[in-house]
Amino acid sequence: MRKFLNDPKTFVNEFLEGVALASGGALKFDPRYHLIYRADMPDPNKVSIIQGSGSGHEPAHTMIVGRGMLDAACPGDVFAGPPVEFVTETTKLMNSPKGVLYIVNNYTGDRTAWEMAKELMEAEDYKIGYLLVNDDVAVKDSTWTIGRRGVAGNFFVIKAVGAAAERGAEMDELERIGNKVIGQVRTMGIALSSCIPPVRGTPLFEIADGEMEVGIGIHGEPGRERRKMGTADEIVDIMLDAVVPDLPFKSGDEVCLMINGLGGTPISELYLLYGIAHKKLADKGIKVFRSYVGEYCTSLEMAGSHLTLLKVDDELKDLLLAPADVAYRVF
Amino acid sequence: MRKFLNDPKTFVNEFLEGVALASGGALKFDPRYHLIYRADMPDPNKVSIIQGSGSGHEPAHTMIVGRGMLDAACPGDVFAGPPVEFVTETTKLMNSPKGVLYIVNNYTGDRTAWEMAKELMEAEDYKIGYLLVNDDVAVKDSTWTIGRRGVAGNFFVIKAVGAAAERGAEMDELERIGNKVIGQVRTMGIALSSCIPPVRGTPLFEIADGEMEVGIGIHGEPGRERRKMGTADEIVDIMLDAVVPDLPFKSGDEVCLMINGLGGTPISELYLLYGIAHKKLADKGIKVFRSYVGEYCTSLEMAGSHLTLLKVDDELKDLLLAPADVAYRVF
Amino acid sequence: MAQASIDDVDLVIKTMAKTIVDNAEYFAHLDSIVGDGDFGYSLRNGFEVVLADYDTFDKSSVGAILKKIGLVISGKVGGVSGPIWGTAFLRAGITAGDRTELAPGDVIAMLRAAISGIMARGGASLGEKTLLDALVPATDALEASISDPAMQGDHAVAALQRAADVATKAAEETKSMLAMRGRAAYTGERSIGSVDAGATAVGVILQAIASAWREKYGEGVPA
Amino acid sequence: MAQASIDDVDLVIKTMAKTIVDNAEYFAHLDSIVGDGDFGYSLRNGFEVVLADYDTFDKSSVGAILKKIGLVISGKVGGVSGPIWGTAFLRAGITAGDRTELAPGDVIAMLRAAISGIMARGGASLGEKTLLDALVPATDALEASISDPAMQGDHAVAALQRAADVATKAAEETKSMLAMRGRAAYTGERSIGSVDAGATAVGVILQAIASAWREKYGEGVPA
Ligand SMILES: Nc1ncnc2c1ncn2[C@@H]1O[C@H](COP(=O)(O)OP(=O)(O)O)[C@@H](O)[C@H]1O
Ligand SMILES: Nc1ncnc2c1ncn2[C@@H]1O[C@H](COP(=O)(O)OP(=O)(O)O)[C@@H](O)[C@H]1O
Ligand SMILES: [Mg+2]
Ligand SMILES: [Mg+2]
Ligand SMILES: [Mg+2]
Ligand SMILES: [Mg+2]
Repeated sequence: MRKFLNDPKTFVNEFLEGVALASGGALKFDPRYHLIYRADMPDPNKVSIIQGSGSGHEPAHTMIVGRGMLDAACPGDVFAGPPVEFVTETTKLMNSPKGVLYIVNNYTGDRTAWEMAKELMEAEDYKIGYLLVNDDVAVKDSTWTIGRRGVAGNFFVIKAVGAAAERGAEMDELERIGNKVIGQVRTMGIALSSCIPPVRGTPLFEIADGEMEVGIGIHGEPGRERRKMGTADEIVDIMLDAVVPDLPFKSGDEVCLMINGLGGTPISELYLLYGIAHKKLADKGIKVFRSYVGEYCTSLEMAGSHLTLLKVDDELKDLLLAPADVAYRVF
Repeated sequence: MRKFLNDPKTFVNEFLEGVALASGGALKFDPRYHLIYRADMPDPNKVSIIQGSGSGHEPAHTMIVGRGMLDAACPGDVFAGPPVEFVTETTKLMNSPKGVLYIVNNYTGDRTAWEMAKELMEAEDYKIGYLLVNDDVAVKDSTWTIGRRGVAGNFFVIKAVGAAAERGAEMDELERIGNKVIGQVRTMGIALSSCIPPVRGTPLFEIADGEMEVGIGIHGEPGRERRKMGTADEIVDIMLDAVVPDLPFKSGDEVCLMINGLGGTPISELYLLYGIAHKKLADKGIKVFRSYVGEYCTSLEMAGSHLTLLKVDDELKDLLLAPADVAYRVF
Repeated sequence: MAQASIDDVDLVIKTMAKTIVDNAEYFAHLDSIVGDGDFGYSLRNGFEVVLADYDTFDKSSVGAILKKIGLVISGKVGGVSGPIWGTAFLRAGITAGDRTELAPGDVIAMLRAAISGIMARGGASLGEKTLLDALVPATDALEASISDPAMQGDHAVAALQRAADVATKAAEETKSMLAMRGRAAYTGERSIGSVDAGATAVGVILQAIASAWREKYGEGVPA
Repeated sequence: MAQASIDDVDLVIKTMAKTIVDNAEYFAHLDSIVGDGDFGYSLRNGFEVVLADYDTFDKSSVGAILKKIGLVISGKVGGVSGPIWGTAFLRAGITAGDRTELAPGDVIAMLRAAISGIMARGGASLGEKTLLDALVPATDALEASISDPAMQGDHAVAALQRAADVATKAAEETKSMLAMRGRAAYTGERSIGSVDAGATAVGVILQAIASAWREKYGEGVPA
């Protein structure tokens, strides 16, 4: 298997231990619950913010624990939401009189775990807030699916809410801000290759050279359509045509433009996509307030990219630019 | 080809344009010389620092142009050092009365270009400084090779020298600091897959599943040895056994520990390697001052990693922690 | 039909847990065709603990055993399967209460409680290509056998086999269904043509239980 | 042997540039076996410009033409090849100076200047698996032909062909050499067994020049 691994079964805990060791004491680690948390939390004057989806999406979510972002993350195994016990134990550890805010990505597995945990914790008089992220326009809302998936847009929800929490905002204020971001963020993804879950050891599916998967999920779920590989220009058109009319984003809007890498695409290609998208948005009268190019929410070593647009106003701009410190950093 | 591309021939300029557009005006771009430079430079009170190796190693070097790092980068095509003209034009544009410092990675192609440019510019009375980075212990120094390659350790040279330059240090001071870092930094790499240069469209070589290339270069050059794939523990041992005795790093030393991803390895695996290396160093009495986990110097989408150790003292610690702003960022 | 004892519950639980652990890769493979390939592995995380700790569980009643299993599963299993299988065991356990012997009607009531728990937790109905599409017809078959004099052999060996066969066949029939739940649902039309991993697992587990039961109690009266 | 004119220089340069552009993928492929696979593409970047702009170059002397080419190549070609090939043209151009006709001895002197320029720039010697291992024996052969009465046909058609054949054979013989320069050197022992890309390119280019020469001047006196 093409992986740096000792044992697939201990993969998640081994990399989480690395995250904690790399933090120089800022983060702590509890292997029983795949739990990474800020050593300086909980703080009675701050709502605690926690998350835990499947592993395999790093740096989401365990590497964005830190000041101004998450207070703790308790992921499940690769591509599986966390067991309920992980969530309840994390909640107890991070409990604050101002409450604990769950930021949940919209997948059946994640939702059932976090909603069960919410019921259980509320029954014990914990104060729990709840945000559901669902930015992926590749999935059409319908009465019978659980609806849009939460993908790269999750970063912006955490960034905005995390900044406000750091300033002492109350739970209802955080839920308002979070839902504002969720209401204004949209994503569309395209994959050029599959990925290899460690326990499996082989690619989850195959994309032939010369083909691409349009509307890919971040768990290796096939997307909505297999198409002939396009040029970068054509691909950006596909992504913008899915994202822009959906909100819709309109001439005069200011946006954050994220080109998220799925893990196996070089950052040079991401910047190439960025440049094309930036110019096409300018042609539509949509102005980029700030760029986000790199890996935010991956699918192991999948080659591919998500394009995410977030419409911003003064409140969100201020929160997005507020300082934050997480494990995932350059310097 | 599994790439986001319009035309392989315009690949470098297209992604560089993206870098400039993403910078919100902080960076400018000149397609004639693959040139990315700080819009606020040159500054007569600051030595200008420039670099340009082959492309394909992003974020090195074009995405680490910015305050406290490089003032300009003028890479060649993928895996080819820049033509001399790129270097001379960049030097003219960035000229400062305090001089222009070249930070060069030790490859024949890079050296010949930068040394020819240095001669040419000095003949025109420009003040040129020169640093040669050669941290890769996989290559044994000898009378007949050009010697060790410059790889991930380059980041630390730029970081330290960039911070000092920002504070107004003179050229000889910068050369002293740079050579101090170069004298104390060592790297060893292992690859699990090949990479696909855009002009070529197919992998440069093959590594069978179950094998690994020990001592890999960052241009797809094969390493010194093909071995049976090892566990993460075994791989860290191979890397530490090459790096630690080389300086040597000794009990009581404080170090920066970098686990650099070569492009196709998920950051979760890099943190897994980090955790193992951190603990093994602790066993040897070597203390990690700061961690650097992620992509610093890649080889397109190659799966693999470099382990880099830099021995630090108070002077270097201070320079490494100084603020810097580059295109490659999270927030 | 005789009563089932705590001993019988032990057999069923251990057989089920062992079957899940042994088939983890197979189930995960099925889930990888249009899902995300974690199903078998997730389930194994929980049932490995059940197997390892089973002897330490409170065995004072059927309800105590099943509720404990429900807690372990929802505590240890991630993805959609933890909450769904956990809820199923919890509800069955609550229905069994402090009984130490189960009449055939009790077993049916417990299965019905598990099914409505799954439906409440995951929001799925029949025909949406989930494990319900094997579990519900198997339960119907078991209930029918109970009131069928031809199936009244000792210890319901034939009735159990019949239920397992119905599950296996029903699982096979999920092939033609469009996935409407779980991650497989994202693939839309492309989910048609492959069996549902959860439904197949139900079939495989019931077959294993039917075999173990036959081994313990011998052949039943043929139908 | 006749003198070579500016017209002849035009033919040689254009043939060389066209051969490099046409064989870029082949040369890059050779470089990818133990090098980094950029050699042909890098060289093409420069010779494409030579081809496109050749008609605008100052043709007042052989030296002017070659120095201009040297500037274009070292300006536009990256990797080790830009400085090395650029230096070769510069040094040959300096040696040619303002001549407009070249005697055979002038050509040899220019090639020798190019060779020592390459050696100075890249630090390589013979036998280190570089383009020198084809260029030097080819130059030796050409020099020998010049003083060999049997080769004194019109316009040195046979002499040139002989030099090209020597280069081709010498390139083939780089197979058994250990690479000691350029990126291929990093592979150590593993560089043995494949030909050097640069040496092969020299052979291919000289063969193309010999053919073009024969087309222009007809068969020479057979050896
Ligand atoms: N909402 C649901 N209700 C009932 N069963 C479901 C539901 N969603 C999925 N399933 C069943 O669970 C199986 C997949 O489980 P698992 O892989 O753990 O879930 P996930 O979709 O989170 O990866 C499916 O094959 C299906 O039988
Ligand atoms: N130091 C040197 N001196 C002379 N020729 C060299 C040297 N290094 C490499 N070469 C020649 O250049 C060719 C490779 O060129 P190129 O691919 O552009 O260089 P790089 O090694 O920088 O990728 C080799 O095949 C060899 O013939
Ligand atoms: Mg899953
Ligand atoms: Mg090269
Ligand atoms: Mg699944
Ligand atoms: Mg090369």
